[in-house]
Amino acid sequence: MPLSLLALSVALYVGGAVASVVLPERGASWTVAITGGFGALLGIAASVPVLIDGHAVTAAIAGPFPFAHFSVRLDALAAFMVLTISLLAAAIAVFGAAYVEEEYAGRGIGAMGFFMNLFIASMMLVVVSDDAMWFIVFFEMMSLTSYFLVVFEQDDEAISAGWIYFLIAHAGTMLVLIAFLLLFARTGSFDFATFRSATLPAPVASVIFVLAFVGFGAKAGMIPLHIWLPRAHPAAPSHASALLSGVMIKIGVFGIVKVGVDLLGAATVWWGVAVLGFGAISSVLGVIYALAEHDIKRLLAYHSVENIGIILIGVGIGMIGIAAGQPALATLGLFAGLYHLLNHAVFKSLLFLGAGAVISRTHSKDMGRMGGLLHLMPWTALAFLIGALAICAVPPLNGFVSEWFTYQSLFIAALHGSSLLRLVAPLSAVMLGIASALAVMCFVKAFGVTFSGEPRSEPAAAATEVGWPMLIGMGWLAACCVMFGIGAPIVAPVIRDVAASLGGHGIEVANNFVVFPGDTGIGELSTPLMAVLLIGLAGVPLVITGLFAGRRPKPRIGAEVWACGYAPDARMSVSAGGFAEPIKVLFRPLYGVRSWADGCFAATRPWFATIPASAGRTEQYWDRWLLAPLGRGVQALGEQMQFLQGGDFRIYCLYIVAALIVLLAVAIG
Amino acid sequence: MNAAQPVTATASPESEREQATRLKRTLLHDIRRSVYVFRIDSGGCNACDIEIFAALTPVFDVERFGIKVVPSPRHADVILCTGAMTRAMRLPALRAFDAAPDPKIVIAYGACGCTGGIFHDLYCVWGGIDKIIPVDVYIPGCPPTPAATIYGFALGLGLLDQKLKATHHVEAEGEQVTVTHPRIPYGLRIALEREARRMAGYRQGREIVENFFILMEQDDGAPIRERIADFLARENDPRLAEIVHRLEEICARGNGGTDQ
Amino acid sequence: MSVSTESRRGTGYVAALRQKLPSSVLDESWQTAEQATITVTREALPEAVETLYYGHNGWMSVVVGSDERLLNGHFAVYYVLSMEGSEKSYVVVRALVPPDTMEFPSVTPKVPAAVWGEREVRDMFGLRPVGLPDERRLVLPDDWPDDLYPLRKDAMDYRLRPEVTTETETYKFINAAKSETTVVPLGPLHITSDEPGHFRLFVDGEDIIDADYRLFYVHRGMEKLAETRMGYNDVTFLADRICGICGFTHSVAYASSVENALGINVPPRAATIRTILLEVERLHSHLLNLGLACHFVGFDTGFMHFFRVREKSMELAELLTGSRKTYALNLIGGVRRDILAEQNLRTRQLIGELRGEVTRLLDILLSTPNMRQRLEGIGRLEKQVARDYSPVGPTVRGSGHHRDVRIDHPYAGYGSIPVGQHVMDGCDVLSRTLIRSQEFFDSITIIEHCLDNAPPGPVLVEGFTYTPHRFALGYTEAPRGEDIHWSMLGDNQKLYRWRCRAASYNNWPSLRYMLRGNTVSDAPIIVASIDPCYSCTDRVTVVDVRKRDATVIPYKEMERYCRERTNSPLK
Amino acid sequence: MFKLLKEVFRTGNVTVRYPFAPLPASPNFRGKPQYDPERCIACAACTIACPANALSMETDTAAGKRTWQLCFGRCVFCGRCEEVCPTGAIALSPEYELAVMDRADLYQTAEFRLASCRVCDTPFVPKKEVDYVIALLVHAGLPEAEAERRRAVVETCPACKRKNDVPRVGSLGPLHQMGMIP
Amino acid sequence: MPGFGQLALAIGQAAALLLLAPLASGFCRVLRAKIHTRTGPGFLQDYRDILKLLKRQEVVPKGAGIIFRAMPFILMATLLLIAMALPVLTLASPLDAIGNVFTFICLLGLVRFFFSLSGIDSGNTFAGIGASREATMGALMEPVILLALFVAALLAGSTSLGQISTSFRSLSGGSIAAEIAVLFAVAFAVFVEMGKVPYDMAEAEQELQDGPLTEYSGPGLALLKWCVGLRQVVMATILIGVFLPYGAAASASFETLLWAALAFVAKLVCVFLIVGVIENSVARNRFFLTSRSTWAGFGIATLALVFYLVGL
Repeated sequence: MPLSLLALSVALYVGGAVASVVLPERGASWTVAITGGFGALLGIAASVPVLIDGHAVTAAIAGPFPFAHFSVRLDALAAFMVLTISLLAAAIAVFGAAYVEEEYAGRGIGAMGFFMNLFIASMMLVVVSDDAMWFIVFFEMMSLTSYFLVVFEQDDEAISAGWIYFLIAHAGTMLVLIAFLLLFARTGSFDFATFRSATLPAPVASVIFVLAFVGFGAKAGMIPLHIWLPRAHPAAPSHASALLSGVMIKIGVFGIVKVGVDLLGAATVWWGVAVLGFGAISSVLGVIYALAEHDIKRLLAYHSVENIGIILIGVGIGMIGIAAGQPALATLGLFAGLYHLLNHAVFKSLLFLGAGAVISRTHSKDMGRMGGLLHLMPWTALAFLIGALAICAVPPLNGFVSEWFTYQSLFIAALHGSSLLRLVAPLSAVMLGIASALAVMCFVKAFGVTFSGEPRSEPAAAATEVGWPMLIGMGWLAACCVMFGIGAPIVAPVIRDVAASLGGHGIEVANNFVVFPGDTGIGELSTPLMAVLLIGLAGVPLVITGLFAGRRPKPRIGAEVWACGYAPDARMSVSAGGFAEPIKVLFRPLYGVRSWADGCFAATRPWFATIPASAGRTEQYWDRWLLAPLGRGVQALGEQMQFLQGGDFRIYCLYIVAALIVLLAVAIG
Repeated sequence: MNAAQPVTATASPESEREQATRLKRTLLHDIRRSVYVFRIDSGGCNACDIEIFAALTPVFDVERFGIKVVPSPRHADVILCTGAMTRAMRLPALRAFDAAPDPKIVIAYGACGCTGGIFHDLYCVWGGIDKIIPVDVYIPGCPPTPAATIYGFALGLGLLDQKLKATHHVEAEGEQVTVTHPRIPYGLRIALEREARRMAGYRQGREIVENFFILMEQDDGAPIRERIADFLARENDPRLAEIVHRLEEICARGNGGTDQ
Repeated sequence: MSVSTESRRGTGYVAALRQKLPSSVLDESWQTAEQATITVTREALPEAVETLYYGHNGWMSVVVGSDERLLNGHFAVYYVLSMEGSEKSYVVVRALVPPDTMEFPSVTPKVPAAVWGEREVRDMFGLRPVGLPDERRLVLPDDWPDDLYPLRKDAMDYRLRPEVTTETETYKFINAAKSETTVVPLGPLHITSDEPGHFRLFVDGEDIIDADYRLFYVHRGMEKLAETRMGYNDVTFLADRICGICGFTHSVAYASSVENALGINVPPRAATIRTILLEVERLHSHLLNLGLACHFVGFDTGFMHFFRVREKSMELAELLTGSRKTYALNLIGGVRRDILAEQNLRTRQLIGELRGEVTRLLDILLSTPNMRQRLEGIGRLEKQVARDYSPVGPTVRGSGHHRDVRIDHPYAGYGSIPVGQHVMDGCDVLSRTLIRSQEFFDSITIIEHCLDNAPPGPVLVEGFTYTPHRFALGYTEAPRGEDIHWSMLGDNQKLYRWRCRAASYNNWPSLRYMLRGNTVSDAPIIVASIDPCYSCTDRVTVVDVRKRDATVIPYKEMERYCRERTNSPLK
Repeated sequence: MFKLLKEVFRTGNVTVRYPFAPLPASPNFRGKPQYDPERCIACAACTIACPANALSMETDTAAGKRTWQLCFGRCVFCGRCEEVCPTGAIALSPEYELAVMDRADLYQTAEFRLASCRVCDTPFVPKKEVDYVIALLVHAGLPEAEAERRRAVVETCPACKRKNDVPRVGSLGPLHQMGMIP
Repeated sequence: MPGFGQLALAIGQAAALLLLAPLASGFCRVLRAKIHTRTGPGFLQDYRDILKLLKRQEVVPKGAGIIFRAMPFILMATLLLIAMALPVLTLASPLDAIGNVFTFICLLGLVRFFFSLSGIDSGNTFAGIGASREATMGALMEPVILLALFVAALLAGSTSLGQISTSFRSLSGGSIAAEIAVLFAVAFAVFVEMGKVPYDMAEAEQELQDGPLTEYSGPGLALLKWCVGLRQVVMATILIGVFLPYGAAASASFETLLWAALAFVAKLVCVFLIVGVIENSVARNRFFLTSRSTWAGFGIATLALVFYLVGL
């Protein structure tokens, strides 16, 4: 039953995709919205039963390739992913219906719908594939469709972002492919079931894991393989960015879990440590880079790097737990990671949708040209605020709950783990702490500069609230943020089951409005109580001020901002760059900030000549040391390879023959 | 301006004033032991500001009365204005006045603040705070001393009574001014007074010459020289001795000595 | 007045100028033995000033504009240079500006230090310094009409208050930063500046990329007042109110400018009393600055303790002059109060206490853990910038230049008193602060020396002859640096033209360079480190080539309302 | 830090008790100008000397009155009035508690009667001033009768004097008693 | 979930801390005045100030939105929530479901988020810079406070504040050196979080004219002043309630609670005395050099971790 629902859902997406190309524009956008919406509902319907009863559902369908059956397995993890995808897809379908018509009318709505639907369908298929061959096929399909979404704007920025994305996505796929081929070489099958049961020598397993980790890590946007992410996500249309950041990068995490835990059984401790380490570093660096951004979507994209890091911390702890034979720790870690995966998907897509709504009104991605939208777009602002609070791990929203569990898993790891872990876990917790403190700063800036103060540009001053479909899309996700936070005692056991299906051991995480990491003695948390108390306590200052309300003159609203007696001026309100500048200075080495204070004092003779151009300029290392050589390398390689392009068709025939011979050799060998 | 809109927006000026009166009375009651002061220097010479600082610092310490200088006019209950209200400070002062919550007390501080002081009629001043914003308390002085400042605050808050009252004197019938020291010849007196001023300035000179006159007029039998010597011995001040000797010389030169 | 040729100091400079610009020097006159005024042709003005400034170690003291159409049919500009080479003297370069063109070549491109002076001349007289790179208003407020020049003799009555022309500020600020910056408005009503001035910091986060400022909020029009309502003797009381902190130095500078012009010899006792009070004022001012420095870096305890001790200097002033501030002590020809035994004793006692207290407080201050961190390397005024802008006082002495009027051009009683000179090379706030603290103890020594060696005799001369149209310079070393007054006497016992230039006026233009590259949190302490005195600076006012695009916001309305409420309900 | 605490303990509390206890200013303090209208001869010397125009005189010939006015709000406490006053009617006192709630309370006024010119009968000079001048003349040794004779000269307004061309009276201008030589 | 008694205790202690807060800040003002060698206001001055401000008009700048107006309410509610969950008089936290180190840290994040955001929302330059500083200080202090609490939790074997308090009372963590180092690290963090000189970066009066408080007036300012005091008291309570729980009641009887209350007040006075002396004898740090001392604090916390690991 779940599988047929799933199949129906995928069929709806594909059908919608095809229809979208065929139908006229207006029809296309609605078709996509309707098929997407129903597809998402069917996806939810398919996944929920599996999540509740916890039994995997499988099916094998004959495919054209004799060596790889198209087998489908909807287990707890897959169902969890399908649910995540579907929750978002539903919101995006509703949002997109209005959004594309407003923003992309006449610019290929049909094509966009086509790629969107195929993109969602391919992601669904990736997570349920139980066969390496098909996994790769859908994985590649996902990359391709998303590539087209990235380059959709067709401007320089999008094309260059698309190019980098294409490069890294395929480099990643290549590594994953090699990993699977190595497994295939050992087992002779592309079937995941075979992989699971295979026993591999430790070095081989490690090589496979490393290949898959790097390959999927690239997809997930883990540092240092993140460089495509802050370029590609902002370039895409906002609702596509929501999907890219909300789920696609999670497919990378899913891949790591799939290969590392599900297929290889997290054989060695250092795998988990590596995942944990990369996670911790990603979490801090991601947010630090986010702080330097003025472009709201790039800022959100960098936050995806951060949150992938947080998810990986949980996953890493889980893998360590499995490898070290501490199933409680394993389950807790995976649970924290998966919980955060779901939460991040929800609030990040919410934020991207909010950003999309704002951009559609201000026609700029630069936060410096926004401002004052709190009055003009109050509902969008509220939704964005909820998303921002959630991503900052502010109680009692969902981001807080999953980060709380991440901290707890680190704590238990430090308490009961090996001596290495006893050192690594506290430090990871510190990095996580820095990341969340900086996230607070970053979202204060993002929300403040975008929505608060006075409008900083004419379009911003003329902005109006977006239409109801977009508000419903955002509202749905905002509601999810609140539900997954306050409803943690209900949600947690479900995700715990998913984690337990991987980690092998169930732990108690919730009881009676309280969640806890296995043992209430370690620590407990009650978000419902917190919510009730916060609301109740807000009554205290209300009563205090209310007591004197009669004694006070009426408030005076709209007084001039106090600028020390001078005429206030829009340039006096804090700017996106200025707000985060202290961090740039304090973390100077991480940004590679160089101060530019040229010609300051030579300036006196030639009257008002040049003076310091700016306090500092950010030059990120990754671009300099990773992207630039990579780009240069590929280009050089391409130039080297040009000799192959003889232009003679006989030479191409020769290539085909050679390829066949190699394939035969591999097949026989 | 939208200060006190609740009052201005709808009400007529008459009831506006009444309401403002009522509000201010309540305010005075409320801020009796907690006064937040925002300082506006509307073009003063700094002396007033220095004395305000002096009032804040240990020797006078106005914080003991709950008076505190605040950095933002939004916190202010009292606006303390110094300076003659220069043209350039009109807008900043109005902005600050507007920025403060209603109602508020305005204190004009120093001669310039009260009326424009020595600058009262210049082209680039408006001549006093009350030309631009309504003033409730005036603290004269150039500059007022910290004690005068404390007194002014206490007065404004209704803790002390006002000492200075407008007075008007009308010349009475037969009012006449008598000549002082009638026994000293007029010419000598003028010469002594001049010399004393030349030697010790108008104030100390006057004091010295008054003492000298008293010595001259004393008729206890002893010769004047001895009386002066006694006086100088009592005072034990070489500079005073020098001056008094000069005066003696003039006396010696002749009573009617009018030469310069 | 005739000054005997052999007693003249500074003849070398005049000769050098004659040699360099043989046909351009039109006239030479000597006001005192060390004040020469050289009239040059208009065209040669920039070169003449540059020759003296960079060629002969001259420092720009002040630029004086004067409407001399009643005397010789022309406007005149005077560039006063303090010559600090081998011969210490003042050389004034004068050029006449014809009333038909009202133009003269700007000196600023060659000597940056002239910039404010020329902007001011532009404001007050409508003369146009051709080639002046910065033609914004300096002194006059933004709402002043464009073509009304207050100091022209035929312009207006001193009481004329023209209609307001704009209801918002229109000053254009210069920001040379190339990257995006936020504006931080510091003032005119900022908690740390006890006086109004608007500093506009262009910042990137906390870093100051560039800074510009609009001062002269305190411009009241004193110079016009001195030429109109007041008699020349009353101006000493006006000069007292140029600045509440260093008013007395202004008063002395003014009085000595008139005394120099009229050839009056102040009695030695009066000169000594002036010296004592000048040093009392320095005691007070340095204590104030040290206290405020503590305040601005958040060390309020230091602030409170310095101000507690400062009360003793206030008591001293009250004892000697009858008032804690605004001493009202000077008359042309002497002083109004003597120091008798009682005051003498109490003064000694008070300065003794001060010496002990301040020694302890400075010790506490310098051993406060993060004090040095706040002061060291902050607000650097490079030596060359200092040379270009002619700052004065501890500001320039903190950048390694030996300038002190008390030593270079002794006045009042300083000729016979050993004055220590404190110069440091740190160029930063710390250097300036340390110089002030050392000078504090010097002042105590000077006061003691003066009390010990006070000469006998009168404190006032009377009966001098008043001669119209004489002019001369008067100068003092205020706590903040050189104050200079240029007075020309008029008929009717009134001044014809009075130009007073406070120490801060010369220190402001280089402030921009001190602010750049520091952070917002350092801005107050940097501004305080030049110990600025806004009111000094602002006695007069700038006109800019601005657009008339001012938007009208309802200030008129606001003002109306305020006026209506003048019937304050409290009455 | 310990140096500071030592200093704090050494110094204790330095705050004065004012206003709970009086705080006298130094004896030479230049405070409120204390005006004794009975000793004032309305000669206007102070109003000329006052640099701030805090002192002013208004002559109302129609009503035969001269009004002297002191505005405490404008006074800069320089003491020039005290310095030039011929009769000691105004002197700076150590009083400093001058704050008021009403602007009108900042003004002190005194009204003096004018004596009329003997020739044209226009009021022009304060009566008290004339009396004082005569008293001085007597003090300077002039016989009483001669002094009274001179009153006629003093009570002639400048315009009439010029008209009458009385040569010797010029030096007896009513405004220059201070330097008057009999 | 907490029982009725615990809930009552939680509400009681939050109310007590709320009422105590102006007294504590009044105490600071008096102490400050004494160090300035002046008389100073009375201990009750802050009550008078707050009461007065509650009666003053509220002025809201143009452009400021709901965040600006709601912030004081959110701030007070959050601080009260923290106050409810702290072990104040008892060794255990009255609300275990909230009294947890990670929850505590995240609640501080909530405070910081709205405090900073209101600074930007007001549209004032100085408020904006203050907001930026507040957020930066958060990022600088997070490692110190997190690691210190983490080690404390490790020593106690639980992240519950009540458990940590119990463990510190009985010194059962097994590593005295680590406990002492934790105590110092927490003391440092608490001092910084109290926002006193030299770390009063966000509200630096002379530099930023009160930072985010600049635009507040009337009741908003009253609540904020109260919250500033409450935050200081809450921070001090973290130190004395959790890490110096001497005198705290192990069981909740009336008599023990009374003694615990006395002990608590005595400890609070000591903390404010020390804090007052420190804040009045130093200058404010240069903002960009603040990280030096926070890294030193982190060093102490790391030392605690090392001590714990080697079991010293």
